[in-house]
Amino acid sequence: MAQLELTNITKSFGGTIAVQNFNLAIETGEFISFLGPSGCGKTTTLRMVAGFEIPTSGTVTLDGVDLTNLPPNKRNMGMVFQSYALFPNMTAAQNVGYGLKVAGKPKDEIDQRVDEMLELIQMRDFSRRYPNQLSGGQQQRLALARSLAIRPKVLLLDEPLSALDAKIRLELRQEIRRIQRQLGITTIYVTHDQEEAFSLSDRVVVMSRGLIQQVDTPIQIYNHPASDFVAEFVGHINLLPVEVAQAKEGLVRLGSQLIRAGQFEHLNGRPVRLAVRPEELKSGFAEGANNLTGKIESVTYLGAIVRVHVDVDGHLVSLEMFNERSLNIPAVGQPYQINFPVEACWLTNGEKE
Amino acid sequence: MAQLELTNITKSFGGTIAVQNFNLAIETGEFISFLGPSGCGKTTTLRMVAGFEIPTSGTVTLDGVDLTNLPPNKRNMGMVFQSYALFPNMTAAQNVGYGLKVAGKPKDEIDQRVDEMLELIQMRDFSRRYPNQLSGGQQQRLALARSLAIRPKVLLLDEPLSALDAKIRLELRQEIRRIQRQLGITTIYVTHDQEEAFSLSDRVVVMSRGLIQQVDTPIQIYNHPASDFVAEFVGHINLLPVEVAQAKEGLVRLGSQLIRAGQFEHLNGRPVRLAVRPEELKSGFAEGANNLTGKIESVTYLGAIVRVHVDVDGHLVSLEMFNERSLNIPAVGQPYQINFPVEACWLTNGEKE
Amino acid sequence: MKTQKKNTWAIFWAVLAMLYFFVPMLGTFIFSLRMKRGVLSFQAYQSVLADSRFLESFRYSATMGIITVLVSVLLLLPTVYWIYVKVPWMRPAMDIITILPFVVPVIVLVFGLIRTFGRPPFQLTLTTFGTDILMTAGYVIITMPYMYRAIDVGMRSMDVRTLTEAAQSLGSNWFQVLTQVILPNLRIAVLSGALICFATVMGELILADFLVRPALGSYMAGIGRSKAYEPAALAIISYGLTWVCLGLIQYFSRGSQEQQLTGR
Amino acid sequence: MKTQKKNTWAIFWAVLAMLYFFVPMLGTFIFSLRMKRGVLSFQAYQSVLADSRFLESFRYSATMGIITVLVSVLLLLPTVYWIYVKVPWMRPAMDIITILPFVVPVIVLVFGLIRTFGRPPFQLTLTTFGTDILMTAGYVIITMPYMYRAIDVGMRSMDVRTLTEAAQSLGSNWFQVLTQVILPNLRIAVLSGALICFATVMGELILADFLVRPALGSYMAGIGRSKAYEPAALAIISYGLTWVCLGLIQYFSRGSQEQQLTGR
Repeated sequence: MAQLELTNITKSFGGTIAVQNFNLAIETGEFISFLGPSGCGKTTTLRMVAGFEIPTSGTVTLDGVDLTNLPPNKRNMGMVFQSYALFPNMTAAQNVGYGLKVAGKPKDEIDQRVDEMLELIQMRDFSRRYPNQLSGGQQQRLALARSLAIRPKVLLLDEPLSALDAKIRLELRQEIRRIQRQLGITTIYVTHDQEEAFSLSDRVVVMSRGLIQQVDTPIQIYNHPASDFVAEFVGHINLLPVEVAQAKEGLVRLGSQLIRAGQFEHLNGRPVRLAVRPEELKSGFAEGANNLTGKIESVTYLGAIVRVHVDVDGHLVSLEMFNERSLNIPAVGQPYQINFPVEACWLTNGEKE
Repeated sequence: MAQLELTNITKSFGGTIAVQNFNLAIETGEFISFLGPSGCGKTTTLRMVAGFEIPTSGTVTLDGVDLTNLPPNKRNMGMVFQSYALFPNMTAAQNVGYGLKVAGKPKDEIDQRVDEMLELIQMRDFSRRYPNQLSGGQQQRLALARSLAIRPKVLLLDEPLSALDAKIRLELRQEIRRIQRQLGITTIYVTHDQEEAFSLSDRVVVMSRGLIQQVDTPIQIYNHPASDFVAEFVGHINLLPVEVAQAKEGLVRLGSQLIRAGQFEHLNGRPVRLAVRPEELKSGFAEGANNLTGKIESVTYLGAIVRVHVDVDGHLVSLEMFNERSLNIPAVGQPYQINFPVEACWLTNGEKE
Repeated sequence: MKTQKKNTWAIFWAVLAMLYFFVPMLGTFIFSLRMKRGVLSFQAYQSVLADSRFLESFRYSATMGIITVLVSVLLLLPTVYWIYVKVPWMRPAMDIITILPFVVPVIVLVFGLIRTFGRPPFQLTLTTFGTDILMTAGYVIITMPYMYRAIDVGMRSMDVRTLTEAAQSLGSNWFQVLTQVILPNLRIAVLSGALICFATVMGELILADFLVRPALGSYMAGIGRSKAYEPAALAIISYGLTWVCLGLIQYFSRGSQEQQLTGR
Repeated sequence: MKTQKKNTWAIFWAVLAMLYFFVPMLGTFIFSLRMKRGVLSFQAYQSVLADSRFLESFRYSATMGIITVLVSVLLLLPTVYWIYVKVPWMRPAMDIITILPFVVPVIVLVFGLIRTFGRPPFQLTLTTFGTDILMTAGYVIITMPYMYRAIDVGMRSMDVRTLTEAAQSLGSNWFQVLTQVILPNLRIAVLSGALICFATVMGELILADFLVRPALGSYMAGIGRSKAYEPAALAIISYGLTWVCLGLIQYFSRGSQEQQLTGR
């Protein structure tokens, strides 16, 4: 049986539905991310787990105990906020020890646990500093230690890295993963950053407009997105308008050029788009793959990646390649041949949203 | 002669030096980005060009005219702010027309120019809306139109996309580039986002602690960084501690394995690090390249990119590869062979900062 | 249980508000109608409104109120703006300075003013006009905290500095920035500050008392000591004016939210 | 030219501040030393301090001031906290409600209070104790805006809601959150509010006058009408106390900035 179960959770605020029919079972020690654009309901769901919001309907159970209506201070869950939310009137050590003090633990035990926690986040030297004497990254590590000091059953993190600089974000991301693995604590992590969610999580829950779009491992979500929303939200993708050429052989036509795209009887007759990730596209001709010819429209150096837009019979196709020394891209306007494996593309039936 | 010249600009605020000895000549129609971490002086420099700050020493000249001490309202430069800074009491059309009204232009001319500008940003239908009735992206496009309405000689943008969502940021980035090319206006763009700077700019100025680190095209900065700071700030990089093996043949040793790294007599005897970008590393053996053997330490799916850490004789080496269907990475702990071209690596002489 | 707690709180405050604002008002209102023995009538109101001293003092105080508001706005608006744009580090100091009139009792201020400006070389108290100048100065000081705070809140709700820079880069000089960009967006703030200032001047008592000018506050206090029903009627009139003022503030604020405030 | 403009402004304000605060004070101070003809002496001060009515009214007003502050804090702190955490959309309404005492003149409030609570069924004005209760109630209303604003500013400077949630998730109940997390971080705000409240009560005049209680304000007004040098001495003493209060606020605020406020 799963440790934490969310069953049929729905939450509405005065008529607006924030979360609808949310079902999820989380195993002990699992790292789960809620990923989605702002307003998708990910934070509301986390707050219902924490007890700061009461679901309109549905239940939250932990180890088989229903805690849907339990106040937050009775749930034994650790929470880390985007804004750190450290107590400004307490030192680092007092902040970490606060939960234990409230629980009425003896002073010796508190001191020992605080030491242990500060050791875990490598901040023993800062125990007497006040929060405003610490950097943003240190404050968030301290907030993490504070939430872990009470030995919570579940750790909840609400966009903990959004307020930090890029380099520190990367460092702290690795630190969170290390500590989570070391303690084996069940964790829910809310973020709008796909890279964060992917690099940290065992499973990712992609949400949009209050609904779960997909729950799966990062690689499955990236390679087999359940919907156009997921395909577009996670990474970049080419969505090219194509016409069905020969339904039986699974052929479609982009402009005048044929593409083999597998079975698509279910889509026949409706507007159809071909989906393929920019990094699956290669330059040159390849036997057995889909081959297209076009003209180079633009070349953009983004750093590690070079993005090339190719005009194929009036449709812009985007390629991504690594910025290697051996790279040799023709000038804008030159003809260019590209190819991609048949198994890397699929068809969807929507118009562009 | 360059259109806009910044000569020996230094600015200090009560003892702290914000910008030091800044020299730059910008050609007509050029798109220049100032790139650097927060506090590097990039915004201060922009504000000196705009006239909101007066340099402590040095001069700013435009078309040969010294305007170092000219107030901002006499400079004829368009400015776009991170917070949009639209006038809340005016409609979209009134905002765009404000600069012309202040200049005392006749009403007909103002109306025509406003129409033209709203057309340019594709917002003619919104001319009667107030700023708070528009989305963030629309507000920023309006701010851009407002700054361009007065036909400024230079367009200045101060982190214009930082307050926006990822998807809109990408859209608006392309729009800025399109408009800038269409009007051929000289532009300075301040950002901390490397991808923004690279994809937009003709040349990028990388700054750190008030000093220019490098001025060059995006591809030169990425492939030939002028310092360790630039190499680390722009993209990711492996900086591996190596020992000099045979100075004459240009050989160094990482753990027990030999690497050919070209000439390095100037570094001999000092601590030395080998720099190589993660995406230059390939799996398998390659004749004529540097080959290393190690063990897989971790595999992280980030989306389009898979990051593999390989343990080479106790040193972690980072590889980046595209998440392709054909990808086949051994499990963690398995032996792994990697290679990279000799010309893709270089030596630096610093300790890690 | 939580909901119950909330209700208890809400009821507690509702009762308190009733006791303090509405019960006294109702009592006063009913009392004010009883001037004619045995029947309810508006005779007390007639009596008040017929008193020429009431009209005179009302006119005097209203004039002083308007002058005070104008002087206050002309002094404070450019100053606060200048502080926001040029010397934002002075804001805490301003917060302290504008608390001063709260902390120095009015009566002390009056002593000081009379003592200083009532003797050579100023001798302002010799003429009525001089005294009125002194009154205005006093009122401006007394009401400064309200006006300052109103303008301060208004300025804080927009990004004064960036708006100024945006307008400057479009060619505006300081005067144009202030009148075309800042002031239109402060309309509500200035208006609500002005109404509070005006109400304060209308009710002020001590300053007029000591400077012997016919202000409404002194008149009300005088009547309060000597008569029974008229003060009640006066209080109700005053209440009524107050609610009209508050209604106006509310009305203009609503208008602003629909049209004007920057969405974030 | 710009620098010159700045200086003009600065000089203008310096002169104004001088005229309003320091010149009157200096004049008053010198005058207060002249009671003995021909020499400067502190005789006026001796005369004031020797007057038993001064000491009595001082003690009375100080007591009322402290009680007012306590009642005010106990009423407003939980209320404002509750509004921030549970019903933040009520904040604009509270802003209006707490302006009320500014807008309703004190004298009107006094009429209402006496009219309502001085008659059956309350009849509070029959006993001294009852009158004092009425006084306190009046003072609490009059000073509410200051205390509310001070607490409001304090709460705004920290993220009350998230701090509360953080403490709750660590096991705190509401009472613990309020006493261990919120109050310690509001120390400065509550203290500065309390000082302003206290100063206001010490200088208040009208309420005590109409309820016939021996408050300091009434005593000062009385002396101001009947004597010459003693009021000056009193004003100087009052000024002195005021500056001590402001000094205390400043001192505690500085302490807080060094140690306590969250850096952003």
